[in-house]
Amino acid sequence: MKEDLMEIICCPLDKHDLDLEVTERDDGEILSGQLTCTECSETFPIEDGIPNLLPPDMRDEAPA
Amino acid sequence: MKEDLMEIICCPLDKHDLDLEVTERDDGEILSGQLTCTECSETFPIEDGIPNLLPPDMRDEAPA
Amino acid sequence: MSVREEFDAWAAEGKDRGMEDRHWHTAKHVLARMPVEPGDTVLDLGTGSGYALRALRDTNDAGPCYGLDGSPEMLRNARDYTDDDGIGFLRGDFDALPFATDSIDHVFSMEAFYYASDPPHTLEEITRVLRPGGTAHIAVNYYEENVHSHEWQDFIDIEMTRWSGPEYREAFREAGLAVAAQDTIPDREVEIPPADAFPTDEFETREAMVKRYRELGTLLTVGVATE
Amino acid sequence: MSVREEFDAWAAEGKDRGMEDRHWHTAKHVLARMPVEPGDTVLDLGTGSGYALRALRDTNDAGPCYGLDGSPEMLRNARDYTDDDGIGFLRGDFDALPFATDSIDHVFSMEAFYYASDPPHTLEEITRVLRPGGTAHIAVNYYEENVHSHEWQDFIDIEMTRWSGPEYREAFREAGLAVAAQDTIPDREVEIPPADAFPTDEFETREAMVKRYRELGTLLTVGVATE
Ligand SMILES: Nc1ncnc2c1ncn2[C@@H]1O[C@H](CSCC[C@H](N)C(=O)O)[C@@H](O)[C@H]1O
Ligand SMILES: Nc1ncnc2c1ncn2[C@@H]1O[C@H](CSCC[C@H](N)C(=O)O)[C@@H](O)[C@H]1O
Repeated sequence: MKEDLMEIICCPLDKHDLDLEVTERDDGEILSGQLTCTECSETFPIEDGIPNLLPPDMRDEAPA
Repeated sequence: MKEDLMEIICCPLDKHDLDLEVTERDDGEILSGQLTCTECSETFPIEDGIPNLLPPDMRDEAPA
Repeated sequence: MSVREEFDAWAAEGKDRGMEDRHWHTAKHVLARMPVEPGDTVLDLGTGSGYALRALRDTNDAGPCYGLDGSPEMLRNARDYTDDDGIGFLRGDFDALPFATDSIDHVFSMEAFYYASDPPHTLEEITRVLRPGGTAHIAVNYYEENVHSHEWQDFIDIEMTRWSGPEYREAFREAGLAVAAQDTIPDREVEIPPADAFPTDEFETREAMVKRYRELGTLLTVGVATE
Repeated sequence: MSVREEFDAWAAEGKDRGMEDRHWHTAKHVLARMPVEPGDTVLDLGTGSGYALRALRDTNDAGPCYGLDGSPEMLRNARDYTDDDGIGFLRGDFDALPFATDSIDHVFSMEAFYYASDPPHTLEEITRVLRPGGTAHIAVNYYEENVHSHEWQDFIDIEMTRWSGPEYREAFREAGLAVAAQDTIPDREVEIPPADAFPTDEFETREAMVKRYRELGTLLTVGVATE
């Protein structure tokens, strides 16, 4: 994801702003990291350049 | 024109309500008469069942 | 020449029915898109023969339908073509609509809008008469991208407004109408003669006629009154 | 089966590109109607291969375009199909949109809306994220009037919502979207074999296939956020 996505995304649960923590960057693109809700503190992972903003109870991390 | 047209039409100039004066009626249809603006008192004719709500300065009564 | 003189003459020559036949090819698709619910009030600006209102009454069970036109001969004919009590006609001008604020659910207009003497003001009038959430479906064959329509101005004394698609969108927004959609609706029905019939009076080549009808067609801009 | 499991499998089998090819026949007409101005922000719900966003960037010079999908495999592919910096993908669910209120100019969705687990709530979410005057173009091939689509539910474990045209209009309005237009867009491109090829796996008769594609096609409902 590009950093300017931060301007428009929000927590899927309470719609508050998110904080960004970058683990890996490549050429302006954020490849991995974490998003944290400034209100409810829920965290959302960024993996392979794609933020996962599913509500946590919908995450099905077991491979299909 | 049908009388219920009165519910929706207004003076084309100042958009105020109109008063209806019927000269000729046929089977629920108003064939001729006059509409008068309750605000500016401008009058608008009903002829052959059709109200003429053109702004008066656009009336070109000479036949084409 | 006034709108009255020009269009009274057209109506007397039967051009009202001729337009109905030709415009129907694309107008019916516009009408089919309109979200007219049973009982909704519809206003047709420049109603001509009044076909649009007859169709919406038949297919959508529309409520009171009003056809406004500047030509008494057009209106006389339109009135003769229907005996539906739910359809009423009145004479008026696009720039001074004689309808109360927020009184209309849907405005339709086919091949008429560009005759308005002050089109931005006509759009403001449309916004005024529409209730919040009401729609305007304005369809024209005379527009900038349709180069084949440009010469129409030569045949008529009333000054015509030739906007492009983006200019229609911009003008809608200026007048307070949110633009919901815009596209061109091709005329798939007009008969296009074989190549050796060209040039005709109207088209140099068959390709030009195909482009005019099958590709360009009618420009439809859909607006929604947002307050 | 979850959205993830179902659609990850589709993406792995290349069905994302297959859908792009088939849906393009009617989706391109939906995209052509959208009043997307240069710089406008667009959200594609259930983006699949992401083709809609690529098209809007190319043709309308759209601003930032976001594709949301529940399937990581779909998103991985979609991300691979473009290197346009103006297009971003994210994983999320239709019922909990991770976008700020009033942040989007246009929402597009093709053949995806009916997978939402709570479609009325998804429409509320769409209304929330759209700025006032923003548009929603929701297109589906699976809908009540399209009887040929009814059996699709048998092939998929996710519960699908099968509304009629009037039900879509009603639900839009309930959620605060003014309905600007609705119609069905025929697929004029899918090849229909000669009569003696029928019955096929899908259609008893040639007439049935003609009706499914040339007549019914894709149901498009266009909404506008009014506040
Ligand atoms: N300024 C104006 N005010 C009211 N009506 C006008 C007008 N300018 C043109 N018209 C009317 O608009 C119509 C245009 S012809 C189109 C008629 C019809 N909608 C159809 O599709 O066939 C004519 O009937 C003409 O009288
Ligand atoms: N509840 C949900 N939330 C997010 N995405 C969903 C979803 N239900 C289905 N989807 C996604 O919606 C897509 C439907 S397939 C259609 C893809 C694309 N719009 C096209 O026209 O080809 C799939 O990619 C699927 O993963």
